[in-house]
Amino acid sequence: MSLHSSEASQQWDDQAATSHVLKPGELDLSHKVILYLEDISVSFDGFKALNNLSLTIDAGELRCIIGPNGAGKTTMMDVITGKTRPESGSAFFGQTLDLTRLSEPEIAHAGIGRKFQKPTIFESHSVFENLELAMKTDKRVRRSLFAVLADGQRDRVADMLRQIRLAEQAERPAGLLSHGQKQWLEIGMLLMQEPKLLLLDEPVAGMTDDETERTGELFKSLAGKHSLVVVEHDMAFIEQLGGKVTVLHEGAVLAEGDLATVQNDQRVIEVYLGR
Amino acid sequence: MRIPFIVRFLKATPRKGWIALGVFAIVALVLLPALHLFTAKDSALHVSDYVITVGGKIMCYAIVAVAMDLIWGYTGILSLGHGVFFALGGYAFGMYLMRAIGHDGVYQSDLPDFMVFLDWKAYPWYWSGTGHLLWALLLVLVIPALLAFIFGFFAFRSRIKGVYFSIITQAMTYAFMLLFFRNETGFGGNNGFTDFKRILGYGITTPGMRVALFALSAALLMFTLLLGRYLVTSKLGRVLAAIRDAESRVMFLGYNPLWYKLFVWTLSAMLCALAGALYVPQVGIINPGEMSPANSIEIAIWAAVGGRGTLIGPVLGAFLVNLAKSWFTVAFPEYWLFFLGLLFILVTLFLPQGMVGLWRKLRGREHGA
Amino acid sequence: MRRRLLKFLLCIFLSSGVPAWAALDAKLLQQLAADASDEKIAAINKLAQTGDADGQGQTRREVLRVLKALSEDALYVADGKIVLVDGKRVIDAASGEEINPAPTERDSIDINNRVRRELASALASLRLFSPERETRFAAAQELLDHVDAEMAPLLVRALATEADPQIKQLLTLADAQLGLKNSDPTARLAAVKTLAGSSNPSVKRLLVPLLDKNVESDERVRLEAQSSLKAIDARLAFADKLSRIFSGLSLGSILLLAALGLAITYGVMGVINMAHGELLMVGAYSTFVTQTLFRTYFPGALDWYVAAAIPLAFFAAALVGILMERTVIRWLYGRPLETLLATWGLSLVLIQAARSIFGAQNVEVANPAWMSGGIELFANVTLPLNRIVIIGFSLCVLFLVWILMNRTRLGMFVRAVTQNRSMAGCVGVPTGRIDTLAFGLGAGIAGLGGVALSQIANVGPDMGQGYIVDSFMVVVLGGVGQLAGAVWAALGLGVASKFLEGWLGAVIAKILVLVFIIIFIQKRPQGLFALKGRFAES
Amino acid sequence: MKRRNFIKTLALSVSLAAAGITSFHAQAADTIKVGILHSLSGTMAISETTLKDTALLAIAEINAHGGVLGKQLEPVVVDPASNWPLFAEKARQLVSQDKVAVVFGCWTSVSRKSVLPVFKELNSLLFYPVQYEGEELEKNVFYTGAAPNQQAIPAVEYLMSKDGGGAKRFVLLGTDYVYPRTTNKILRAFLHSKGVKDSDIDEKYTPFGHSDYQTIVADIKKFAAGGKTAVISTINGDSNVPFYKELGNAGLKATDVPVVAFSVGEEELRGVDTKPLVGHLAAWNYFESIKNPVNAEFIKKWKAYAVKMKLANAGKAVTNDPMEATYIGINMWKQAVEKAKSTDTDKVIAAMAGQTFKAPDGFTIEMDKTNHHLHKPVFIGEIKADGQFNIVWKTKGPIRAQPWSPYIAGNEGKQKL
Repeated sequence: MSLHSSEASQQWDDQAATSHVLKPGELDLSHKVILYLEDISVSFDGFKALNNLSLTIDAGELRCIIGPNGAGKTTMMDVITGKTRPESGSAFFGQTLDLTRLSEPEIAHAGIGRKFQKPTIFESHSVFENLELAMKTDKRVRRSLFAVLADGQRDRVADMLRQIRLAEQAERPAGLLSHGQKQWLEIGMLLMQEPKLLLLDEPVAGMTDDETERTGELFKSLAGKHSLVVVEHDMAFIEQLGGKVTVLHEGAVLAEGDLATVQNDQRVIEVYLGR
Repeated sequence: MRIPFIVRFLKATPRKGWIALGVFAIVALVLLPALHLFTAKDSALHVSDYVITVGGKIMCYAIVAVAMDLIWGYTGILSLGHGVFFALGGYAFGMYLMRAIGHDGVYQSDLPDFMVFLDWKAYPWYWSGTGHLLWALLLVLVIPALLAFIFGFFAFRSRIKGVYFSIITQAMTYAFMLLFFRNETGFGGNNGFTDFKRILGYGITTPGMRVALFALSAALLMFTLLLGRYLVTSKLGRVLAAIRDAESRVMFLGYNPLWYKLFVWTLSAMLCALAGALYVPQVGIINPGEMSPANSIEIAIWAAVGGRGTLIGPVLGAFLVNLAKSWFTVAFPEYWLFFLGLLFILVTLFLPQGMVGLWRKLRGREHGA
Repeated sequence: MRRRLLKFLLCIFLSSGVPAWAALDAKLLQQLAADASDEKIAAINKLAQTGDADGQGQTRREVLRVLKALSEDALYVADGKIVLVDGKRVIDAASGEEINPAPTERDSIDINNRVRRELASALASLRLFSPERETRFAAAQELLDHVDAEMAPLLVRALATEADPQIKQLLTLADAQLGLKNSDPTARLAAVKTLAGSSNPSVKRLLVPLLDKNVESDERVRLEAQSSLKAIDARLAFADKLSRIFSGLSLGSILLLAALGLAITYGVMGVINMAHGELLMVGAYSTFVTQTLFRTYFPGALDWYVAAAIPLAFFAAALVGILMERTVIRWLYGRPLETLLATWGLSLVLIQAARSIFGAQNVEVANPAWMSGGIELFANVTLPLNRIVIIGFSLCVLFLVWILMNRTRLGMFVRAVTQNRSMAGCVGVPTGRIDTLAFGLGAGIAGLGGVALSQIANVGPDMGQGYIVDSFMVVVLGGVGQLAGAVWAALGLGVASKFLEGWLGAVIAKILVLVFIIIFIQKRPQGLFALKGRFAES
Repeated sequence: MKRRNFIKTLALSVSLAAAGITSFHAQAADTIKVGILHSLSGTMAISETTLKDTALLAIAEINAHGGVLGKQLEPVVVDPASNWPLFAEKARQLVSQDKVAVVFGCWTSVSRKSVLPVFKELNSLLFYPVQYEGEELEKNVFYTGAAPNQQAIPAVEYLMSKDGGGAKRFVLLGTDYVYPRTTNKILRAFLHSKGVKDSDIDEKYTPFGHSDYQTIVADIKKFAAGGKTAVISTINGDSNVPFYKELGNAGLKATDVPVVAFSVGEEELRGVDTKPLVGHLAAWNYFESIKNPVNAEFIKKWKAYAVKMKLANAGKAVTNDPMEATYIGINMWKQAVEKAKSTDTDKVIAAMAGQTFKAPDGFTIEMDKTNHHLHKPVFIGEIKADGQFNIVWKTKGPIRAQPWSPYIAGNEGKQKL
């Protein structure tokens, strides 16, 4: 299953393996770590949403994050994508890109894609147009004004449509899709961006079991070439993914390890049962 | 990039659209002017100067309505200050018109009458060069564009949106209105500019000039529609609609909404300014009343009545509301505000898609994008 | 002196039952009806002088009555006689007898400002010996404003009899003004020293010439005048600042009343109500209607119509608001920009309705007596009573709103619906009814604002339009959903505009305030008191 | 794409509009149409609505007496809605679509300036009934209100007289637009000619609709401390009420600092609590309180009309100066048409010269032979508690208008058309 051009994954390997002179804005993965969060704190009107949170994600890793409501999962994603500025602490993408200094579009450009808890797509655009807008290309105003869809780009959208099984729906307004289809469309859009790090907030909520399983397969196949951070409540799904699990509680990391270890951790049990 | 831009520009409008535009062009550019110029005054076919001036005026309004729709209907940003761009365009061209009066004013001075009144001895610096038509036309475009760019840059950069944006644009136009009401500001205060005589030496009240301005308004309206059509069918148009529907997604896809909004906002302001410049010689006056918040709200209402998110809707809305106004103010001068008020209420309540939506419903078609 | 007082009291006692009337000079009275102001004034002054003729105060009272009638347009010429009209009774001014039957034709004696001014002085000089302290105090104040040389003997006499220290101080100041022209330098010096205690700007005018060597030869007096002027200036400057702050607060309280309703409908409910100004108008017209009703049915209690207007205006505006909510706004929740257009249409309808019902002209709403005039803090600073009352009123309304929003069930429901509509619905809050009530409440508060506005500005169909932009500025500046924000924004804007206005004029001040708001919103898009957090942006 | 149909509709609607507007008013040959162009909505409705009614009254009266040239007058009322471009449009509509013989209308200077080019272009007639700043003389306009020398200058002369209080210092307070600006410019020159120094003149302007006069009143109070002061107010419309209320409550009495206003008349006072205003002044060419049979008749007719037409507040109907000017205008036009035996603009203009009319102001007033302005008497009245005016001064007879003020440089020799 080849999700995107092999050219892109080739480039990925090159970058990870060899150290060369970085162009400004380019991702430096020389230490095999794609995301560093260090001592991040965020508070809203006195409520500490994140409390000295530290976390690292390795290049190519598939990481699951769990935690009760209000543990700070969404806020953490907000910090990574530039939506929320931390009060203290640092967030680095690769070795060099300081996320706290970049705007959302710049962060997206640098290679972080984000899927929201509630599927966020362009409801009045067709499915095809949704993917077209997401496609990695020059996204400045002047280019958009004169942009013509090249044949190669059209093919890539068509590929993606097939992959997310929406080829039949290509011309329908995205607002008319079912919830699960919208989730898939959003994932598709994310992939069109060709990000290096994917943040996925409850990607399988509202999906049928079958869809959930296919999603899991998809994510697993992405790991290695991309880094993925998945926030989920669905333990079966997490088990299927099988990566490292981080438990967040009250804005900080409570436990980290594989699913079994975490599930047997006394503190984790307390936190979940205590609620 | 293989297809030349101009071809793509023209292709954006489908064949039937071109036919409709052609019909419009024949009526507005040939038929009506000919009927005005070449028929006897008492002939049944004669199109009176009143029809020509009112028609020209409403076409200018229609351009403004389309410009408003680009920013509101397509991008989801409601401006309650578009009157200011319209008026600034009008004032910039009005400066030329005032200087073209020459010594035919009441005081037969080099300066416009209102400056003589205030005992000014020379033109203030910002009037320099306005005697040249080209410079005035440049100002028509540049001043409102600059204002829109600066205002928009700061507002959009601070992520001001929705109602907040509407309200600060209202504050902006209100502040400008107060500024222009001041006599010391140098734009004729409450009276504004009036009593225009000529453009490029041709009398402004001659049938030829009147028809020329009418035709220019029609041409600008057609150009605005074509441009709008190209914009909304381009990728840029799709990004704009995406900003309207889910701005955060747009950002996380790597587009910077700031520049997109700023582009369409400034473009919209420039279209308004051009319309304003054409409006002023046709109605014969420009004064700060055009910047009153109520006028800007009315612009939004034209777009809403006609149908937001369509290009033809605002044009229809501008025509309908203004013709209704013309008719009601004569037929029921004491009660026309009731009609106008009720029209707005009923349209927003029952026709959220405006007249275009109603039309589609009647035709039994589902409305799409 | 005590004997004289006794005599005076006795006299009042004796005369209280049967009004005895010592005949006044009929020719002098006739002169009051003369065409030329000079003759009228001469007659007034002569009459005032005769006021002291009998030494018992009886004539004084009669003269007072005639002159008072003249000042109140109640003196007429009928059948060649000068008559006083007192309700239905017509009294011959010369003899004091009632004329029965009352003459059918009579011409009023009109006076102009100049006569009125002289009349006021004459009345004050007569009242300076009134038994009531308040009357004497007012008379002394009146005299202080128009001191002229002729008054010297009067002042001396009054100073001799006056016991009240406050009145005495006023008289001394008046006397000192005359003392400046005394030929004796020591007397002048004393006068200048006395005047240093005054904070009346017109005293300044008297002292300034004394700095000139050619006017004032004595150096001590010159120096004293200089320091007196300095003292007065310092006091005036202080008073000036005080009055700026007061007018700022007053403007702020008006902005607050205009915006408070909006802070609920827009700030809390998110409804952009462009017809908010028209709700103010409804409140103001309710005040007008109450006043008319009182005039017709309870003329005796007319002064209290404002009190009755408060509940009426509240309910009238609330009713209009509830109707608006039920018929129009209800269907537009969640579509703020469309609400804006629909309510704009509503505002047009309401304006035209007011015009059809009450006419295009403004209607008259009078300040009740207890809200007229002002408190003179310093000679150059008078705090108008209506403004003081409005500041107090706005605080009361604010307090009540706060109680309502934070201490009642309705308020709790409103806050619940604001924060999470569907959850509130799930736990049994009747969200639809709460919306209606909350909107009605906001509208009713706007109605209260209308009552206040009717006391200082126009009441007319268009009156609301003038407040809509300002109200939105206050709410936006304060931060949506924040009552405290609205208060600070209103007062801040009020004081800032007043200080700017004193410096740059009204227009530029207003423009600067608007520009400031625009810039401020760039910096703090959520207003002064921002709600932070995940919900703030959605 | 469905929108193509709408472009077609657009084209259609343009032609429909053209047809529609033309067919609004069918021509009726047996009447003479008369246009009435006063704002019935918007900010100016406050003042202009009664002028529309006065015009209708005068027309009804003329019709009752057999009309003009044996034809009935047919009023065409339109509402320009206090919107200045709309004034021009409506004027064009009245003249070129409705073919009215004459238009009575406008109040503000800007509305007049807006319609002027239309009347010039179409060579039609406008009767303008309001006092104004002068500096204008148009062949197509008859000015039945006062020029500055028929209102402002006599008022200031009165204030400087002994009876007026012998004012030495003047606050020229106005709304910032052309009428106050020009009037104050003329007054300043006039005051200079009377030896008043610039330091004794304080000129101030407030924006339209200004409603907070605290600062201004405090400043006046400060200024007045410097000597006998009078305020000459050209404050417009709505702003008067807040101004006078502030003045009264701040303790500035008419006996200390009299205010003379040029825009406050009986109609405006209906909407004001007059108690704090007593003694303040207004200068006009007509007051309701003028006593003579013509005026008594005029007032009676107006009150009866107000009741009959169920005008709002009919019980308290009052007459005022612009109403009288409207009334004179319509009647003079009728006389001129009868003299010219035609409604042709040029013939009527010729016949207007020297027309006389026995006006409610008690004089037989005359239309000047050359300058299109009336010769008018000037009255100065003090406001009384009942909202009427006590006339404290008047000119001996009508005075000729000087639309071009001699106090403005460059106006010499412009006095006639």
